[in-house]
Amino acid sequence: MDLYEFQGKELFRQAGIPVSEGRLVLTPQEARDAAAELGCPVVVKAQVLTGGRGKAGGVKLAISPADAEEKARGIFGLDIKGHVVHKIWVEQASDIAKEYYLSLTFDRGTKRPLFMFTKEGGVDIEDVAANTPEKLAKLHVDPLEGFQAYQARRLVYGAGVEDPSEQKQIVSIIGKLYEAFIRFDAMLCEINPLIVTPDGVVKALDSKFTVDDNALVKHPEIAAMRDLDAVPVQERMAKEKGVTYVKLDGEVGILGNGAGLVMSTLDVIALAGGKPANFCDLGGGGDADGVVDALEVITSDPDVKVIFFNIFGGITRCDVVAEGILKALDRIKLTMPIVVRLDGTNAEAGRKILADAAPANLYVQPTMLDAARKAVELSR
Amino acid sequence: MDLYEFQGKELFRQAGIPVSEGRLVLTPQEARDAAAELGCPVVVKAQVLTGGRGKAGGVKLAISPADAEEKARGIFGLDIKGHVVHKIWVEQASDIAKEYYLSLTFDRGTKRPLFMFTKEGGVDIEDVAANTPEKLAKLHVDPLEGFQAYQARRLVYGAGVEDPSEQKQIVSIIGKLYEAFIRFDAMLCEINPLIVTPDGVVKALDSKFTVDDNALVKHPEIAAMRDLDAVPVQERMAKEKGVTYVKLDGEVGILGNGAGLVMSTLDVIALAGGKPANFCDLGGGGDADGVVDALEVITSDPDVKVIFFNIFGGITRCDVVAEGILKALDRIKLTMPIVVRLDGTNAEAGRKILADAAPANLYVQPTMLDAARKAVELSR
Amino acid sequence: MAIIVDNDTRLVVQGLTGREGSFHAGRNRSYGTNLVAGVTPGKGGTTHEGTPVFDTVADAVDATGANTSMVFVPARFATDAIYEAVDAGIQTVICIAEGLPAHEMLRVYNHIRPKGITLIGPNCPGVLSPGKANVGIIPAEIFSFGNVGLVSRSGTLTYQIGHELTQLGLGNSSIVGIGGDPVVGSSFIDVISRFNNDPETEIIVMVGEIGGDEEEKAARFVKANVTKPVLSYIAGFTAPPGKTMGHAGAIISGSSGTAEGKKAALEACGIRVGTTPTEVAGLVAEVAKSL
Amino acid sequence: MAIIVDNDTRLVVQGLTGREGSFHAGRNRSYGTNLVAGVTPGKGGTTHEGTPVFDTVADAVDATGANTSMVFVPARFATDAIYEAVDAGIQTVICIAEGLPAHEMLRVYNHIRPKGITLIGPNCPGVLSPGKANVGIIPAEIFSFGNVGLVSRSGTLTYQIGHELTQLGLGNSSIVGIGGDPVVGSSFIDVISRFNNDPETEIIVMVGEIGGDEEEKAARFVKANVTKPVLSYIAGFTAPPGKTMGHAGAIISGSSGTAEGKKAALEACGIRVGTTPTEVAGLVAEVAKSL
Repeated sequence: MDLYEFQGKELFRQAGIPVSEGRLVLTPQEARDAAAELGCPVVVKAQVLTGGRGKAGGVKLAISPADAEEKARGIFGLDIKGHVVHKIWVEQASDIAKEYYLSLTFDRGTKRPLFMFTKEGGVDIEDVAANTPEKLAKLHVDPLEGFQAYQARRLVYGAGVEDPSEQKQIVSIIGKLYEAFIRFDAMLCEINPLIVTPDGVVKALDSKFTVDDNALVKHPEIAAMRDLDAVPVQERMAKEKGVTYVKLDGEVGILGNGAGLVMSTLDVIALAGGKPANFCDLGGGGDADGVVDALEVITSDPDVKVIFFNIFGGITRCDVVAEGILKALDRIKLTMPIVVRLDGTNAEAGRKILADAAPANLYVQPTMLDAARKAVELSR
Repeated sequence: MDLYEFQGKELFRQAGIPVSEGRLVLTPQEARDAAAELGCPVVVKAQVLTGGRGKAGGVKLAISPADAEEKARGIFGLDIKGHVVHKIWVEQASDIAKEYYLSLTFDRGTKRPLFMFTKEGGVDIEDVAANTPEKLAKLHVDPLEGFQAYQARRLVYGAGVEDPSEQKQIVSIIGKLYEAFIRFDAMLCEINPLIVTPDGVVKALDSKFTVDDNALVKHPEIAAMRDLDAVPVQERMAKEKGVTYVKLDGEVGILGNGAGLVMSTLDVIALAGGKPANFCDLGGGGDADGVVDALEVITSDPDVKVIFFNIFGGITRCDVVAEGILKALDRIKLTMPIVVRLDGTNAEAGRKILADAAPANLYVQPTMLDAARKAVELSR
Repeated sequence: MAIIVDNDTRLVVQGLTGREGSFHAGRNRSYGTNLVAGVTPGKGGTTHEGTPVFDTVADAVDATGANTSMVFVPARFATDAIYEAVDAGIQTVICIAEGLPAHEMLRVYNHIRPKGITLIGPNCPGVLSPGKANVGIIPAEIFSFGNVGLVSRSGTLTYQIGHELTQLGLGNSSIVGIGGDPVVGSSFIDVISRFNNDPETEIIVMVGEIGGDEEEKAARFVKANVTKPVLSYIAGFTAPPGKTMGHAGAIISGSSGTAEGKKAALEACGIRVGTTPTEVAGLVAEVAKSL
Repeated sequence: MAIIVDNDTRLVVQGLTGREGSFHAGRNRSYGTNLVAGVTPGKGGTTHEGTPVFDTVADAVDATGANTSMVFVPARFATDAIYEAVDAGIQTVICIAEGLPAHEMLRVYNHIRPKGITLIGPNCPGVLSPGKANVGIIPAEIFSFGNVGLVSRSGTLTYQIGHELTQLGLGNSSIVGIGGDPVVGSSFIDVISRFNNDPETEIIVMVGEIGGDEEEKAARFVKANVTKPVLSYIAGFTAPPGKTMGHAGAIISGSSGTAEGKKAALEACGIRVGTTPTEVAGLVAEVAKSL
């Protein structure tokens, strides 16, 4: 789960990492009030779960409360890479003498947390890594040894920070970032930029914070931070119904059992010349309730023109799925074409059930490829 | 550092381990007030840093506030194995259906914390280990893996606890005991007995808690629990002066450099037929200030009849020690005999310094054995 | 032979008496797997459908000589269950349970790896060695014995490919589902390395998907160390970046972990990649004929 | 040869620029030890009495090929310093610093032990191999080269015994102070085992004291594995139970860890125990004559 800047900064604050004071606002008027309360100048920052806000005009300096209101008015409703701005963070403006970069990621490859630190902050870290790798200090932490202070020193000296006061502050921030990473089950904690003010204070000017979805059950306060307004309406509905669903841009609604098989189904649809409308995994289910929930989510997307059921029976039995499909169709009236492919455990029985019922808009196909072609054809 | 029962229970309480409510009292009147406040019956328990309170009459049940005052009056001032009772813990009495035993120790041998748990509580655990080892469940915890819930289950099932509610409570207490052990840098946490009340509640009825002296700097709140009244006056004085000193029962005051050498010196005195009055380690020091401090501590023990300086110069230079001894004698007037043995770095120069000054009560001896014999002779 | 599970497997199921554990353990036993014990705290001393149940894995190992554990407990108890199995001396742990927090698995992984324990999963369908043993939820009836070693991050996708192989008259030495989480106990390299040493395996199929770089690492390993032919399928060419596609580990982060990138890396190491399950099965059949 | 430190030792001192570190590192260098670097965070790039100083141990190792570290930092920084040295690839860490919390050392010990790192200390006088290298605070002038390997939990007591040996015309292969804390990086067994394999060592002397059971374990190890004569001295026959005698580890807990118990255990394994430093030196001389 990705957090907004203001949410990540709240977690930073809890971990003792210095951040600027600010307020979350939902209207231009609130931005004005916040600016008055905080004291100007302030920075008015769009809160969106994507990068490139600055270039898109989502971050502005305001010199007065009236100016903050004005700037906020211009930012609310902006579309930044498909994310419409509904929330703005107003914070005290900082003078910036230097911009550094600090991150801690869950490195799947080495199975260890990975620190990255460079004095070349404020830019894309992948560029620094590619073009000037000698300026990027990297260090893995053994999760059993845990964080030790020397690791912070290796990063700070390794990146060439020379001012003793900066060294000390950054060593402390590195330790606290590790604490936050562990405490909040983070997959990523990034501070870009980590600034030094003209009077030598180091603080986090931005935050990128991703928390492990599997760990949210341990962190209800973070789970509650999820902004349902920020996700497509279909995904919100899926979340409520407990359906594993990702919205895509095409017109072939996809429904299968097992994440890998569904991903493969999307690919096969694309190979057949179509565009998948979604990813939707029935999981181990296949009973009528599960099928109804999934169909309701998929068909709430107005772009969907055809539905492709791709089921490979294993533990899931195809005859049960066939019954589920029929019951679901009975409960929600669907007129759009439905292509069904059943294979694996009890596939023949399942196909017979569907053939016997024979709803007019149901097309049963023998293989995954045949079914994909049929679905694409029907989507045109 | 050993903690009193009431101090250990306070740490248990902070860790979430169930204990009875109680009050620390310093007078019989306070015991009466505490009993009234807590509700009777109460248990009136001598707080001493030694075992065997019960047999010595240091633990009594009181059925009324007046009775509590009466019982407390009888307990204050009791001498339990050389420990005089100055503090009493009054707590709500518990009905006891079963007595179990649970401990967690810092096992030096395996370099791992060691849990021990048995349903045979309330008795000496060494007896259980020796006579019915099959009733004692033992388990080491890998400090890097940390505590895992299965470990508690292995102890509880291993010791044969059969009641599901008891199992659950004890599993929880075991986890919390480990937390307390780590959090407070304990060398020993013992609950004997861990009781089950007739209505099935499990709680700690006693506490034995030892904290690592080297870790006290991290736990000022525990360091402040040290009861200077409970240690011999000489040890209290030593603590204030920063001298490493242990009070013993003999008449030969001992002062040396290095813990091993001092222990060896005590042994050599005993072999020569004498009794050492103390253990005192000058450490790496040997200058006048350190010698004065040590001599003041040693001679505050009225039993001391002779002082034995046993110095093996290494980094410590014997000439510096000799100067220190002379300066110290100049500052504090001592008439009792002082036997000095100097060896190692600059020993000859040191001996010459002492020979030139030649105080009347100073006896310089060439070897550790000679010096020990002389000191014993002079102590008669 | 076969790998990971075989006729020497003595299986203890942690969570045997739960609904899922009971169902799948029963199927595994019916298949012929030597199910020797179950563990459910508090039910020690009872039996479950003929299998003795113990309070702890240590007790189960002492009493039955179990050497392999299947973990079928809810996510919040799963890492504890893995630690318990390892501490009791179990050498092979197959964790079907899903939803384990990644940080917990990180600690488990780093703890057990130096001990030489084999951990498969979590969030995996298990391991099937046709004709010998089945530990997990793989529907054994789809697969038959043969010379193709199959290793996959996905469940049903594996069944799909196994099904296609069966229809072409090919069978499997072992089918290993390593799981779809960001941190799994055994990597593609671990399993491919075993297949390479397994006399019953002659062809190896790796079924990958978006996210991470285990497929790329495996490709380099194959090029350097593997003497048997390796073929692959990768799912997720149409997956958008930044979205978790069902499996916690199936996510493209920035520009890394894409299916295109994996396909290119594999092909650069001489591994042919099918674009559909049907195509990869066809490639395998082609290679099998040439053996 | 000799053990732990010798002519191949390339020493980095963590805390070189501190008062104590500077003093003792200077003495070690004067003795002939190959002091190649110091580490003091923030002083990287400077030199201290001719020795280059680095910000981190990793930098020092990169620049100088240091293979042995001496830790001379305050207690609260000491475990971090040990981790840093190990992480930088140092194979031998000698921790003179004292006052380390026991729980921290427990974690350090369990972390580094499987890596095969040699840790001596903490709270120890270090290691001297006469004529080759001296790392620590042992006054080298007391000792001369010879065939007696000396290992001890105590500093000055070791000097006393070394002094008595010197007076009897005997010298040492190496003198190892393992330290007086409850958890030390190397045990008597670790060091005795090295002496047993060291061609320059012909007699081994173990200087123990009250507390723990390392002497007893060493005795059993000696009986089972050591071919060279082993003699011992134990301090603390008059120490009362429950009192820490200077060293954090020197404490009799209940009835365990007494000097009597240790003496009996050693003698049961065929190790002669002297009752005074003078007596044990005499025993060594006796054995040396008979070689």
